[in-house]
Amino acid sequence: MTSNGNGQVIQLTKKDFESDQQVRWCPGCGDYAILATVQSFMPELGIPRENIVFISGIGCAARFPYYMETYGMHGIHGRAPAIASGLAVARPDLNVWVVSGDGDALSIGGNHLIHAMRRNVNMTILMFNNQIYGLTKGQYSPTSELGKVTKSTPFGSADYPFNPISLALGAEASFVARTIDNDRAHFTEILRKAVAHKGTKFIEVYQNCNIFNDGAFDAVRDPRSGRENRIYLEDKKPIRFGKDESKGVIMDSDAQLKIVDVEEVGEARLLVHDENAVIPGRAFALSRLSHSPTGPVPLGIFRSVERPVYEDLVEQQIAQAKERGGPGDLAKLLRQGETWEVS
Amino acid sequence: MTSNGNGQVIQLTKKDFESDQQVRWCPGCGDYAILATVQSFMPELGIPRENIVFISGIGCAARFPYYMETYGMHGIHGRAPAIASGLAVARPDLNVWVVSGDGDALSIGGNHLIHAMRRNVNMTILMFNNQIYGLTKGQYSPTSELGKVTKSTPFGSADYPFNPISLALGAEASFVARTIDNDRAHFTEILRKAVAHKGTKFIEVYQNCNIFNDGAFDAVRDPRSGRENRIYLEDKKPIRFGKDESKGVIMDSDAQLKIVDVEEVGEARLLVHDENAVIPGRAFALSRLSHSPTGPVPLGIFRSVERPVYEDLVEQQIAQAKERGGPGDLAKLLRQGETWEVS
Amino acid sequence: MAKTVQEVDQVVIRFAGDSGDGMQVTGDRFTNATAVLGNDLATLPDFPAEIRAPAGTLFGVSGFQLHFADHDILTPGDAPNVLVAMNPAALKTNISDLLPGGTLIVNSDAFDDRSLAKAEYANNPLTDGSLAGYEVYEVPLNKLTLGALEGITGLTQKDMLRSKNMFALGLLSWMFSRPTDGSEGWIRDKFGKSPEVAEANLRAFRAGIAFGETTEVFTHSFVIKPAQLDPGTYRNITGNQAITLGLVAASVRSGLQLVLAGYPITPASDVLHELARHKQFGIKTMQCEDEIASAAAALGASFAGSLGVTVTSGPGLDLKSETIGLAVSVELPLVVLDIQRAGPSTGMPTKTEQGDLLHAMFGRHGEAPVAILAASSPADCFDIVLEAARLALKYRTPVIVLSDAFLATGSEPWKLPDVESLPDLTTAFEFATGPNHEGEFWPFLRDEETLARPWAIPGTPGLEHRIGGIEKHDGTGDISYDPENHHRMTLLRAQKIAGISKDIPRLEVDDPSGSAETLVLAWGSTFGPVRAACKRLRNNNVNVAHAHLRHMNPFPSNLGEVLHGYKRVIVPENNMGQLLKLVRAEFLVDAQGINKVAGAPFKAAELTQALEAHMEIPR
Amino acid sequence: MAKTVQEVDQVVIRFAGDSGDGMQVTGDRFTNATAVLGNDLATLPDFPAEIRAPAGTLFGVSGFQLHFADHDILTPGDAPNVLVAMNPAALKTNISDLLPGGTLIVNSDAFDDRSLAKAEYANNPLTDGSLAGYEVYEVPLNKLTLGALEGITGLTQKDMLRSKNMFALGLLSWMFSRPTDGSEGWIRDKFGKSPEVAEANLRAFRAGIAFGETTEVFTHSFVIKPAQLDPGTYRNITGNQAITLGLVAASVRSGLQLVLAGYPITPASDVLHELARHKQFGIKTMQCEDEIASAAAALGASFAGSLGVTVTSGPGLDLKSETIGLAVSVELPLVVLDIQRAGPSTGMPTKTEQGDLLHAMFGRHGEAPVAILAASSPADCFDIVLEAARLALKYRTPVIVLSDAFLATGSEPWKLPDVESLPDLTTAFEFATGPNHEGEFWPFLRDEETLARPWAIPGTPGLEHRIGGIEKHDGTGDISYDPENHHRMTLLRAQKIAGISKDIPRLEVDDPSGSAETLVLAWGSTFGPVRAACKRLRNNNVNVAHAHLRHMNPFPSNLGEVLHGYKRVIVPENNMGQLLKLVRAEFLVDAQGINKVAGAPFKAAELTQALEAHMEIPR
Ligand SMILES: Cc1ncc(C[n+]2csc(CCOP(=O)(O)OP(=O)(O)O)c2C)c(N)n1
Ligand SMILES: Cc1ncc(C[n+]2csc(CCOP(=O)(O)OP(=O)(O)O)c2C)c(N)n1
Ligand code: SF4
Ligand code: SF4
Ligand SMILES: [Mg+2]
Ligand SMILES: [Mg+2]
Repeated sequence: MTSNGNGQVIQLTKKDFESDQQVRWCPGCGDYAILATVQSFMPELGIPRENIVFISGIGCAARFPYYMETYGMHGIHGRAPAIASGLAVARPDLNVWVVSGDGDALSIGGNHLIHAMRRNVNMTILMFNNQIYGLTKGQYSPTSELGKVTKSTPFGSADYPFNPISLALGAEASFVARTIDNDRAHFTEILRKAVAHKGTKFIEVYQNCNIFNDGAFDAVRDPRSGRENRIYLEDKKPIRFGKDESKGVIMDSDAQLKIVDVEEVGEARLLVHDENAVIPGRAFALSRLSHSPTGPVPLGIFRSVERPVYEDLVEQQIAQAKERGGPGDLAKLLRQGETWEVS
Repeated sequence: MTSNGNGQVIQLTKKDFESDQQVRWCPGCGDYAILATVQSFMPELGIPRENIVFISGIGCAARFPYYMETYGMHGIHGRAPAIASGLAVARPDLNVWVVSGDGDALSIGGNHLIHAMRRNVNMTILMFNNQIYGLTKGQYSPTSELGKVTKSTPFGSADYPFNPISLALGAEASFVARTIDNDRAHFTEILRKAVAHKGTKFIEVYQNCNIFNDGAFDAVRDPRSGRENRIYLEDKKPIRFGKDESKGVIMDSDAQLKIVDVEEVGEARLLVHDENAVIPGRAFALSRLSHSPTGPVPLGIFRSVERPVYEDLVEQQIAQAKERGGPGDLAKLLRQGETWEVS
Repeated sequence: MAKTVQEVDQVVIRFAGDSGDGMQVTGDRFTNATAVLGNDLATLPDFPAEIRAPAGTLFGVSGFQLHFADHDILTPGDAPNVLVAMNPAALKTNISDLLPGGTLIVNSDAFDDRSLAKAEYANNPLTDGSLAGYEVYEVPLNKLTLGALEGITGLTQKDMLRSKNMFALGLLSWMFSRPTDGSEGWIRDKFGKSPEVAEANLRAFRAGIAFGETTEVFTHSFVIKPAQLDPGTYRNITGNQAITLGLVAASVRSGLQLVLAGYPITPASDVLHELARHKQFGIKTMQCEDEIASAAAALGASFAGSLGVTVTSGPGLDLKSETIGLAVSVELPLVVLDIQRAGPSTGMPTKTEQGDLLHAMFGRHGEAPVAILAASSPADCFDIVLEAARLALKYRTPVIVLSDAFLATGSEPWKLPDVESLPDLTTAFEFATGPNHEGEFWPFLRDEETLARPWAIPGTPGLEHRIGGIEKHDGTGDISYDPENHHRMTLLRAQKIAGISKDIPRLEVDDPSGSAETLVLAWGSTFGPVRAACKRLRNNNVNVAHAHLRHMNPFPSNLGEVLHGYKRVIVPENNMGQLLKLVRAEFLVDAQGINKVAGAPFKAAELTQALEAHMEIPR
Repeated sequence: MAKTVQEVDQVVIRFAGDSGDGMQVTGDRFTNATAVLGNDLATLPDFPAEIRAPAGTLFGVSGFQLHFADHDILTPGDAPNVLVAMNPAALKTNISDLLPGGTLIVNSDAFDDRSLAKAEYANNPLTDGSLAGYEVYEVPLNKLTLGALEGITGLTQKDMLRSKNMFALGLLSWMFSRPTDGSEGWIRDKFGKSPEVAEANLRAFRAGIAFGETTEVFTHSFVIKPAQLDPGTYRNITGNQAITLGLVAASVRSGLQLVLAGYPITPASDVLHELARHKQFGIKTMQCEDEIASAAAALGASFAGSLGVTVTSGPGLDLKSETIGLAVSVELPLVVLDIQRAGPSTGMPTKTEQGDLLHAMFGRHGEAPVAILAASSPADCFDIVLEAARLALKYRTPVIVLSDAFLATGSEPWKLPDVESLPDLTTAFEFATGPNHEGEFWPFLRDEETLARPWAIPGTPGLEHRIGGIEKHDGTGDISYDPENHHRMTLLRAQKIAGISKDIPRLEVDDPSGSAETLVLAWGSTFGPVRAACKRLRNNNVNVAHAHLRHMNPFPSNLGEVLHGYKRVIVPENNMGQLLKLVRAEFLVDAQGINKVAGAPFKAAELTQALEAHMEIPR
């Protein structure tokens, strides 16, 4: 829905969110599916196009804004959350999105990301995790598995990767989710819930880079064989997955999670998912079920809690100041403090 | 212990680690106690002074290296973990320390900190958390409580603070601990365990800034009244604290921790602490027991797990390459690939 | 004994004491009382980097110098006539500056053996004859203060001694016939929450006055008549305060919301602190995680249609480079305030320097020109910020404003402007509202005159568009790797900034004789010392001209003409010759520099001497 | 039919196709075969920013140009004599460069309607007569390749078509009489792991040769005799390869461990990639979280006693500013490699520019001078890196090395140096081993000649000390806020860098006539085009001199003298006049610039023309 400039309201379609720019990703890149999902979802938002802004950094993922017929800025490497924070604080009326890659968001931009989440600035951050630097042609990223052989690490990388969900939870994020580029239904559902949440929404999207890291997520992404490994988290429901939902997740007394045969342990022992738990201990434990996706992987919303939104508090302080002292009077302000007259 | 340059070994004392520089903190600052504890601990390390390096950023805390009679660099704001990483990679034989404040480490330097921890570079990071910017005269920091009134936030801060322990755990730190500036015995014990651990050691030190944030940690720091709130974590032991150890910590089935009366629930139900748990779920839950310290606060080692150390892997790759191909031969390298002769 | 009152035309006083002695507050209060009296004045605070260095140490000494007069003055004074030293360390570090025969007031209670040792005095200077060349007043400030406070309950002796600076303030207020109402009111306000403390400070202040008036230690006091300033309402103002007010004014006069994003750094933090108080104006301030984020947030705010501002000092400017480059490329307004301090690296954070001019000019990769302004006095910071906002809005460009520690913390009387007389910034820009090219919206179709591109802000239907740091097509703004287009865009970006020279005042030259052969060209905070030195030269019948730049990039259109009009051009700077490089390169004049990089402004005398040397004037 | 063989003295070939067509590989292979044959050569790859743009699009075209000759050549050629176009998009974007009458080889199979539409061709250029001015060879590359590969099992048709670039390579190899052994060997090596793919590529390659030899399409082939190069062993080398080898050599020749910390960025990443392979030399490479961290890590390594190096391009240099400033202040060796690309901001990442010179000079707050070097050809990158290491080690200073995208990816034959003849860097430094001042160790007591401070590394007993970015006392290195000391230290830091001019070669001028009145002063990658343009002018009997700078800061000691020896000085640069500003400021010569900022090097012809215009030579 949007106004057409003449005050009339028009129902928008996916097409309305396609910009006139030619899409420049490699054929077969997972980014195409993401773009299609987001563009298709947009009309549902019910927000006029002109009130939507996409901000990005640099990387293949970061080309995203160019393809969205909304306002957008393709910023500099890693700084999108900071640019978007300023935008959101200036204009809380806008619907703000950040699109970033694993390198952009977690390597050079790691600090802005964790601070945005801590502040709880109202924006939706889509992080396309392909566990590689795509645009610069295939160096390992902070999510690449230890020992990864890439252009910059011909003998294997020596550093242990981040788990983006753990990091987000450790950084106080109020909304944390994970989905897959090619799972449109699930992705759309996550987007729906994200936009309904006020604050920073961090969404990790497993994205296949078929050129430099093809198949990194096959264990869970493969439309056929991967299904078994998808642990779809559903709020307030016992965590089950696999063929006929035959597998489940339980928690030991020491806060370790285990994957079990539901029949063996009985449904009653299964961990019941709760997105809204104030303390993110369980969400964190869930995030540790998998690091790099080689087996069962939780997908969905790990955490969704209400917390004051940074720019709302900023607005409140302004409103209060105006209420207390009236709107600013420049002449009065200049005269504040001790003055004297010369005649 | 150190060599005196003539090959003789000398037993060092605290005095040997005091540099000739006048200490320039405000009278009453918690940093003095920290300096004394660290200087006293140093001889125990058994490492010659010349093999010890302290690296810092900028801030009151960051003045620390000047006072240590070791090698040292007072770097630039936020970058100490990065400088120290280069140093440690270049010289794994050195004993590397980073000293940082909450602003230095978590605000401008947040990214370097989390990446150092992820990589598991072998160094001990002391983060003096006074929940304020001291050197720049009293602005709120990323650990200041929400709503804090400071110079830069006259109407109260609008952003939710980090929990440094949660953040470190979310960033894959292999050793995470917390202590208090004025609790010398505990602090020394933590140092002892930290240096025995190989990898990145993150130690949060509650430090009183008596000028700009006096009493921030009184709930736990006060030598008298604070004692009751100190939950000293002891490895493999049930978590008890308070007067006569009458209180304890249990974990609910939903991974939430609760403080209980030990008599009421019985000792058997108490959570048993395990520093070495591979999966940091429980450690994370423990970190959530307190955010800003207003009540009971866990102190001690949250996590201590073995993981490959970045620079060790780097050395290994070099050793392997030399083994496979012999030491580098420059003339041969230049001639690699297709060459031709002109005569 | 009736005391005499002596009239003098100007005085330079320096208060010096421990960081904990409250010297900055004392200086501030004295300054305000002086300002209210109508003297012209200039101040120079000088404090250590340490927050509260251990008491009595040499590096913990904090000073505040004030120059006031019955006439127009330009600098905080080269050397004090009156030095107030609260302890031996303060005496040791300051006595060499006191003019021969000058007045020295010391707190004699502070000259115990321990304090003398801390100040590295082998002998007590009060008794060893080393102060013979001065008029020394030994005042037992501790005893007198404690005496005055006798009977106040609820305060420890240590608390009471905290008021001794107010005793000193009282004494000096008497000595220089300063009004006392303002200070009394201020004490009551400041300590309103703890009545005993307020009472203690009040009593100490009054006791100081009484001590001067009644004891026989002092035989006379002084008056300094008000200066002949322009009629109007005045207040005393520091550079950082002026910047803050300028930002509020820019918001009011442009009708735009102002968003300032910063990260604390000395000496810039106060701008963030002060501005954060003005929420009534709808101004938003953000303390970000670092300087990169704060530049980025400010740019985000500008994209959103606000006036984005970021404030920092040298090390922070380094970090903002890449983001400023992005702002150059996306052509959005952005005001970057750089309060320079002594470098390189951490340098001397509380000390002044003009070291960032070339960094502001060239400190970005690629060809990324920006506009640069420099304030020339504390009060000028107000005007320069308004001008920065005007240029940023009109040309959709980053504007870097250079101030420095000297301006930031120094103060001078400021004639309050009439709000209506301030520049109307609403005429500097308008938001795009519709298509601008055959029914389409082209975000890089430029205004023919200013070469600025349209500013279309989110929320405007139909103008949805994308911008970014990749080179874009002149006009459509689409990504373009076309070689010719890149060349053209590079030229256009340069021309846009160069074109500003048509939109700024021509450079005025102060050349009263009209026949000077030497031009002194300067910029920024050297204004006062340079103007003062020129006056001194003229008083010695040496003709000399002074031109002072506020627009550093582009230069005023007549600068070349001005330079070529003189036989000799001298460029004094608190750096190694940065403006010098620029004018030599652009105008090929064999200008020569006078360079002082000592963390302190020029003194009028040393500058006069250096100018004389350059002009080959025999002394 | 016996085919004739024609001898020519030089050829410029351009291969152009889709990003996926393997044009870079084809060009590389052809280059190697040409190099081995002993021709002189220069190359210019030109690829899109997109990794693998959708097939057939105009922006997805990737090109590789090679200039080879039987004589000394200087540039990759202004315009091709031979264009190989693998699809309509490649034809469209390249045809305008082909010389009139030039040879055009197209893959006619690629000219179907869909591809024509993607390339925005309304009519098929192969049939609409628009190519009448060229010698056009339509080769059905797809069909021919598939035909040649018939019978190979395990490959899809798509896989097979991937070999068509090898068919083209074979054809061109025949056409220009290139040796084939090298390419065959390379194919076997490269595809060793999948024998079918190797077989397919080999067969396609041979089929290409056979096609040229046997079909009647081509009537003659060419030979180009070897060039008269200095005797020795040669290899072909790109600038980035030369940097990598230079770094290894610096480590070997200094005996120091080298630690390179970087963060990927085009066109600098390859240095990190390549160096990471040389672990046998004990070289450590780190991919850090960002550019700040990588500069910081390199500095940490230098503090530890290694040779710390960091590599980046413009946007990354912005971010390293603050850390370089710290290195200036703590006076430690640090080599910063900046492979410049077109700016500002993200600009055009794969395109060349010389936009960072002034940023390297001035891009730090405060007075923070560093040494700056610039490589003038791909092979010169090797020598310049060794020189950078020498200066960094000897003067304990950051040295910024400027290369650019043109040098980084372009290549030329390189005569392999004798390892023993390389500079001995062990004489450039020594680690401090004991006290240097009355039994104490003073970390800032300088060497009288170089003004370098001692380098005392952790692990050295008795020399424990602390350094940092706060101003320090000349000598002891203790923190110092003393005004005079700061002034002195600022001067010393400047003098140390300025003093390097005594330690570098004097500038040589190429002025064969000895009577030129015009000097062309240039730096960096413009060497080839400038030298070529000067040759052309001389061939037209115009006397002109060329001097090329490799030391950008400080300048060679005789630069002023050289400049003042000519009536006219012209400075061509791929920027808006950055060296121009520096020499005008320093030497007050009215030098004029020729500026091209189009993401591409000068063409010899356009530069010749521009020089003629400046020299007012009628055409
Ligand atoms: C300051 C800076 N440093 C480095 C780069 C080069 N660079 C561009 S994108 C990128 C990483 C891309 O990886 P990621 O964010 O994972 O995105 P992807 O391409 O994989 O989608 C890098 C290193 C840059 N543009 N700017
Ligand atoms: C690039 C840069 N930005 C800002 C500063 C100013 N600065 C110095 S220390 C500091 C924060 C200090 O806080 P913290 O790290 O908590 O240390 P503390 O003083 O509290 O011990 C800041 C903002 C700086 N020196 N450099
Ligand atoms: S390089 Fe990878 S991530 Fe980038 S566009 Fe190609 S497939 Fe997608
Ligand atoms: S400001 Fe606070 S942290 Fe800094 S030295 Fe003083 S008391 Fe300590
Ligand atoms: Mg990626
Ligand atoms: Mg702090």
